[in-house]
Amino acid sequence: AADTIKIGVAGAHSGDLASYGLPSVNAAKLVADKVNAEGGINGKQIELLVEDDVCKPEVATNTATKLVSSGADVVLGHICSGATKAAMPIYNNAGILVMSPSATNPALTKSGEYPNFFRTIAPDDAQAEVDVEFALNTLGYTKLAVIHDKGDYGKGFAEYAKKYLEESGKAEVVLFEGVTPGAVDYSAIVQKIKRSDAEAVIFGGYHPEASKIISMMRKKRLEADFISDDGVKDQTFIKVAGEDAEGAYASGPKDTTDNPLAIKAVQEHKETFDSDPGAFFQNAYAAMLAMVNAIKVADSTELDALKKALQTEKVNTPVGEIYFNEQGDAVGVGFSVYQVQDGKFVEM
Amino acid sequence: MLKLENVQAGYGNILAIKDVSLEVEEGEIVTLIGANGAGKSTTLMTISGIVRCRSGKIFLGSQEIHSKTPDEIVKQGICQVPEGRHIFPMLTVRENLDMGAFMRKDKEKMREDLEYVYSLFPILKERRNQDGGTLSGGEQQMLAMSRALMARPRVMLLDEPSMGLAPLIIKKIFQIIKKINSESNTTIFLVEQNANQALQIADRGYVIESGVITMSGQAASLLANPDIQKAYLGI
Amino acid sequence: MFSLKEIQRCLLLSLWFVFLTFPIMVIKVDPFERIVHWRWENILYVAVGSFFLSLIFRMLLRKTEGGGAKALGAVSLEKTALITRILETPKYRNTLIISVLAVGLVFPHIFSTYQTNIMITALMYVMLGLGLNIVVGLAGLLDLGFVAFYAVGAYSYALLHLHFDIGFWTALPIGGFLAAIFGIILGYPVLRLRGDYLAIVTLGFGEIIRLVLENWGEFSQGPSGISSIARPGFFGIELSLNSAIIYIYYLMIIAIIITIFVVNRLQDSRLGRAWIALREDEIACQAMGIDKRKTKLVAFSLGAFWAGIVGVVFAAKTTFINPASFTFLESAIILSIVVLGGMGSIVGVIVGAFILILLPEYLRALSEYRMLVFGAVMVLMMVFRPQGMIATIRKTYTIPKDDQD
Amino acid sequence: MDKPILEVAGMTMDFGGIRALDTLDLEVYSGEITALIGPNGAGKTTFFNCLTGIYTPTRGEIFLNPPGGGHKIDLKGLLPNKVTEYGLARTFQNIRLFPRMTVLENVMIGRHCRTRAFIVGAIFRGPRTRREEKEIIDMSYAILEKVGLKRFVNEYAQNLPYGAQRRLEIARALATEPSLLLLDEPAAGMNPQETRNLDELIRDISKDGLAILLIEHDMKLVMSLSDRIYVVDYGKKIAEGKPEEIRANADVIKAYLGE
Amino acid sequence: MEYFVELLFSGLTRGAIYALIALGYTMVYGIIGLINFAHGDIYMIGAFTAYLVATVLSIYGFPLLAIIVLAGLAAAVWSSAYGYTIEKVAYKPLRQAPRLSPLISAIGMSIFLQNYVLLAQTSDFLPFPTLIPDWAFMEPIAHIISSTGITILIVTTVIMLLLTLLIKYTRIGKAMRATSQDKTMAMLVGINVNRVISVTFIIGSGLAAIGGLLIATHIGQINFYIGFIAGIKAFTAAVLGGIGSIPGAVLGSLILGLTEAFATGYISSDYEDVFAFSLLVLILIFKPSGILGKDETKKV
Ligand SMILES: Nc1ncnc2c1ncn2[C@@H]1O[C@H](COP(=O)(O)OP(=O)(O)OP(=O)(O)O)[C@@H](O)[C@H]1O
Ligand SMILES: Nc1ncnc2c1ncn2[C@@H]1O[C@H](COP(=O)(O)OP(=O)(O)OP(=O)(O)O)[C@@H](O)[C@H]1O
Ligand SMILES: [Mg+2]
Ligand SMILES: [Mg+2]
Repeated sequence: AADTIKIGVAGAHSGDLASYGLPSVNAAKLVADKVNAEGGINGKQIELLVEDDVCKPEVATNTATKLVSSGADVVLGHICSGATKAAMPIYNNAGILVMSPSATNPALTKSGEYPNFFRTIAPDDAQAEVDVEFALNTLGYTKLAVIHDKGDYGKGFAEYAKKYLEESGKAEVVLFEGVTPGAVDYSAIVQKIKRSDAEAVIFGGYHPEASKIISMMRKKRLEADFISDDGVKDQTFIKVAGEDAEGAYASGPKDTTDNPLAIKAVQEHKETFDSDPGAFFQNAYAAMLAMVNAIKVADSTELDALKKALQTEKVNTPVGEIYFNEQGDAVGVGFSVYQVQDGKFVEM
Repeated sequence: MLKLENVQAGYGNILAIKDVSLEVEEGEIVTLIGANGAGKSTTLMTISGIVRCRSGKIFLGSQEIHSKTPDEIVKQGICQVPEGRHIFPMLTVRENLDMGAFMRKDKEKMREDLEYVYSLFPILKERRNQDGGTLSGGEQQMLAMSRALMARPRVMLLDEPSMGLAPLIIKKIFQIIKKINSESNTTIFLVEQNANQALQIADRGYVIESGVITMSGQAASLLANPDIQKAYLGI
Repeated sequence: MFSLKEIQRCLLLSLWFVFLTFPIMVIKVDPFERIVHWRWENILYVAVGSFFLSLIFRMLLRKTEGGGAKALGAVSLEKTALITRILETPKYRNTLIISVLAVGLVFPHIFSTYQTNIMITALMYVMLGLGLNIVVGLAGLLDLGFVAFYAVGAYSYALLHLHFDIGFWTALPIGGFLAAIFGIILGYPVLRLRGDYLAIVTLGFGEIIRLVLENWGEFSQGPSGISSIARPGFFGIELSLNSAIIYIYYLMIIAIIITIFVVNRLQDSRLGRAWIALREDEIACQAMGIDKRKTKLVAFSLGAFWAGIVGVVFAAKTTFINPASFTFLESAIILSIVVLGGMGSIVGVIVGAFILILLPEYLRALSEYRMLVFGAVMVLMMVFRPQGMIATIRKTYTIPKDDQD
Repeated sequence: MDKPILEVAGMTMDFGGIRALDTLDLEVYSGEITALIGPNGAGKTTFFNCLTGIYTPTRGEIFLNPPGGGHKIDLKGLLPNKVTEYGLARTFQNIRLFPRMTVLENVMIGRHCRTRAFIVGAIFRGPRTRREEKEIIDMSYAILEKVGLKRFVNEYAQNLPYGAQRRLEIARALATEPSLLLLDEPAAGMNPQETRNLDELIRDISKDGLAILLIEHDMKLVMSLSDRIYVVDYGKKIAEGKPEEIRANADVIKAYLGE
Repeated sequence: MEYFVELLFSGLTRGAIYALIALGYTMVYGIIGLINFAHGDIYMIGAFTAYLVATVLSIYGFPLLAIIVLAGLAAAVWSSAYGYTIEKVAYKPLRQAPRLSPLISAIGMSIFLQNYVLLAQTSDFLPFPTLIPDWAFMEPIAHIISSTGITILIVTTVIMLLLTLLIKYTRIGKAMRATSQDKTMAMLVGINVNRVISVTFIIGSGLAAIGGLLIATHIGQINFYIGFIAGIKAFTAAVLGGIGSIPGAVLGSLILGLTEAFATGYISSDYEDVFAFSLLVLILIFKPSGILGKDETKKV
């Protein structure tokens, strides 16, 4: 459509992963409303097309074709790497730019198979690097256990963590295992961690398992440190694990508390949806801003123009002032490690 | 005692009994004879409320029972020895007998009755701890009969109680029927292929053909009736 | 149309539902701020909603109840729904088939790629359903792990393509046969299990396959899956995405036609009869000289074969697969397709697949209520059509008229 | 007299404590009708189950002499379907039809072990398969005609009246072209009229020269039909001989017939 | 050695948890031969009810004991109510239907219940209040088994014993067994089959609720999806032990739990479920009707 810019928003909006997908929808709405209020992009209004993919590859292809059929110009999404990979070829074929707030699988950018893919979140390897670096150099641990939730996101992260730990030569990985998400009891694996004499646990996955494990660790009087990814850096983690969460570390986008844009974003969210934003909200918000800016600069939604704009133009976003490299990863997204201190994530 | 008025019943869209009216007086032995598929079992199942009575009325004494549920009907004192025995396969013989007396509270009398049926069928006593499902056909038939006896019903519906039994036992079964009828004045409604013997002990009889009562009368007169002799007595 | 008594019962019912849903619907707590929201308004919605629903429910039930045997199951040949009657009279049947086929052929040209795409998914499930129908519908073997064979098919293509760059057409039969072999390997030891024990073992097997794919990264690339799998080749010509989708669509149409043909033939063959008999009474079957184990194995592996084939297509269509697509829920859905459509009925399976696969897509309109409605529909359909949407049509044989004994 | 088609020697069957069969010897000859009678629980049905491979006897031999000649076959411990292929067919005391298949289909199943068509045949349905299929239908239909169930051909088996079901079981067994037919209380639940028809039916079946082993409690039928009678009690053979001998036998009268 | 003991108790805890759900499964299956897939979700609803009631009460400052009692009661009452209603709505109309129809109805019901809770409450994980405090006297072995763990073990054992007695000796128990074997005949001896079935569902669901309460306390969090996962495991356990048998359900659960714990402890938790299911397959191959399951003795 010539008179409006159609932005697809795809991700898990129902099912058990909904809580990771819905915040992006809110972010998209906020940005779109703001831009439209200011007269749109070069006079064109933004129209959002929100589609659910339940984080399942086969559904994602349907979602993608639906978006393409209904003429989306660019897409914010998808949420899960698997779904994203399944959907990309369809967007690629239609020459549509896709920017994900949360798909962290490195291959998405590094393999070069997805030229039209961009993301505002650091890939697994980058995150793992930060965590490992922190565990080794800041905390100076030498024996670590790496645990993951067998999931797309968690296992990817964990494998890189293991890789870097071993390469560093400074520490040994005393345990590398996956836990079954949703299991009714984690005492066995905790006993095993205990037995491995790990000084710290690096966990790859989301907060539900994280809080179960850390609680069980404390129940079993296991005081080893707990270091994790930004799937865990979520208020819910602290709230569910409560006392036990104290002292746990989690990596995430560079501190957003003093970034004016971030503060504003959260503010808007509170006003519009009277609740705190959820997982990946900031990344989604940033992605929207980046895409909007690119469209404005390129004054078109044609892929190459957009890519050029994204790679050259710096944008100010909640996650920092960013632009994108050849592969599509955001440059300038600071990453840092937080610790839970009396109920809050505090940047280290 | 038991009274059916123009009863209709069936399965799915098959009408198995189209128009059945009959009456059983208190303390009577009445038999229902008919060819295979005539609707005898269906009649009994309808009285017991297992098969829904689609139209017509069924009375026990003065009250209507055709809209009652099977368990309510049993509570009224109507009890059936169903076709095909329906032994609880994984309950022991003893437990099967207890189930027969499910409605009863009088523990003492129950123990007596248990001894009584054991005395009637010693084999059952022998096998009291064997699973009902593993009994031989005839043993199961005896068990089914005994289970019904355990209920001490006012009205007893018997569907081919002699099926699969050895000649000696068949004699015995008919003796028993007569006995409980005369001793404890139990009303008996008897369905038999073995029409000859049935009519021997019965007071009255009905003939059912493809779902309709076609003839009725005193047992003796039915025995004498040439058509019946030809059709059902194999004479 | 409603007696006062019925109205009363419905009122009581809605009261009951108000009570039932009270904690979940009314109370909502914010454990962190320690605030309780009492959502009293919901009581009203529940009350009114359940009242009218129960009215409708009664009305419909009254229809279906039309006097059935209470304790003894009754079946009869005359009992036929309209659809079944249409299908039984050749004249109507043919016209129906022709028109369905016609629609099927022009479909991708009148509808959007999206429509075509979900239609392909539906068609894939039709095939899965027909495959499982052999196992469950005909042979009466309850298989809750059918998705395992689907996965075997999908991964055999994905891996063959990844490591040896083997193309779709070569992989198609391989995938099918591998799945069939898995079927035999599993079936051989467990097929002597009775009904639901078999069910749970197959369920376990399905899970095992998934878990292995998930954890054995070296082999299957684990949860991050296998990407950029080639779409089916078209005489070496590179197809654009849209035409590729349309191409796959037609492939599926052909595949379906073949499947229907085969299943149909199997159904009223010596083998098919043996399956059905086996479902009815195993001991009698053996006494009739049927080799129980062999017959079951054949059914099991044939079903698996089909699942394998569809698996390959699946991999080729999505071009990316990971274990997330092969959960128990998939098996459950496929089974539902078979039962809900009408056990052992080909048309039934087709109808079932279209309902259960297209429904969630078209329910997107309801956004978050999508799956809620989906679940409810499944229950209602079973309640109102316990035999399934379409009753099986057993082949009847014509007899020379003159003789009536 | 030529050699028996079935020779059973020292057949014994134990169920936990219970000895259902106790060193039973028995022989059946082609063209003859042999009856096996005895009190309830004597072990008759168990005997059938042992013959047909549903149970494996604790002890004893079972040999079949194929009527066409050839050396004898040891049936002990074979699977039921094998036994049937060798030419033993049975009916069940508690009817075991395929309830939700039509009458004709029930009989067609009987032809299974005498026909070959398999997957490929089923799918491509070549001339051989078609011929076979036609043969199955025709033959099944003929058998139904013989047992007088023609009018039920397309009726579901479960909807048949009891007596008809019993006859359907016989028809189904006949379809397997047995050389020895085992009937377990075929007359149970039939009225005298029907029993008489059954009598004729069994007679003209045996005219076709196959052997019949009959379990029955209806003495009228047994006495009129059988050439030889075995009487068992508590799993033991207590008498053997011609009907009139048996009728006269004191033990049999005491244990079974009664006055 | 200590490690072994620790794993042993982890396994027992896990097993006991499965058992709490498996018991309900087995009862329902025993009576109408239905794999009640909605059972796991009834357990979930039990947990949610307990969660809501407990949190509300604690916000209004009730004492812990009162909270436990009331929450437990509420959970039991409502779960039973759900169980009862579900049977009436989704299964009773299907008594005469083909064997698989109720199964599908159950799957649909399961999907429905999950999304019902998801919509009426939330998709997020919620912190479940710790209802069972860590007792002082447990401190020395707290690293081996938690107070909650012990409680679960004890409760499970007690329930198992009670149920066994109920089934074997009480009138209703006899009625249940009769109903499960031959409904027609059960009616003919005067059993109200519908009531017996309802009672079974009520008891089964009540148990699920107790389970929900204890397990949620143990895990410390709940969401709408917990029922499904636990449900499958519990059902597996029930079958393993011989479905329909009360002690079987518990035995099967314990075996399953121990297998998983030791697999995790000595091999790898990556494959814990693989081991669990492989064990199932193996046992069933050698014991086709489960460990304590009685094979149907239908005489030929
Ligand atoms: N479960 C059933 N479903 C459908 N039709 C049935 C069913 N049971 C019986 N019928 C039909 O109902 C009719 C009457 O059957 P019923 O069993 O009452 O006859 P019957 O007089 O008892 O015969 P029998 O002497 O063989 O017991 C028969 O035509 C039979 O086909
Ligand atoms: N599986 C089993 N377990 C235990 N006992 C059994 C089993 N099967 C049969 N029996 C017993 O073996 C004996 C013989 O049973 P069988 O069925 O052969 O008797 P039958 O001669 O056929 O009697 P009927 O004439 O009543 O059919 C019976 O006492 C029966 O209780
Ligand atoms: Mg009858
Ligand atoms: Mg017998």
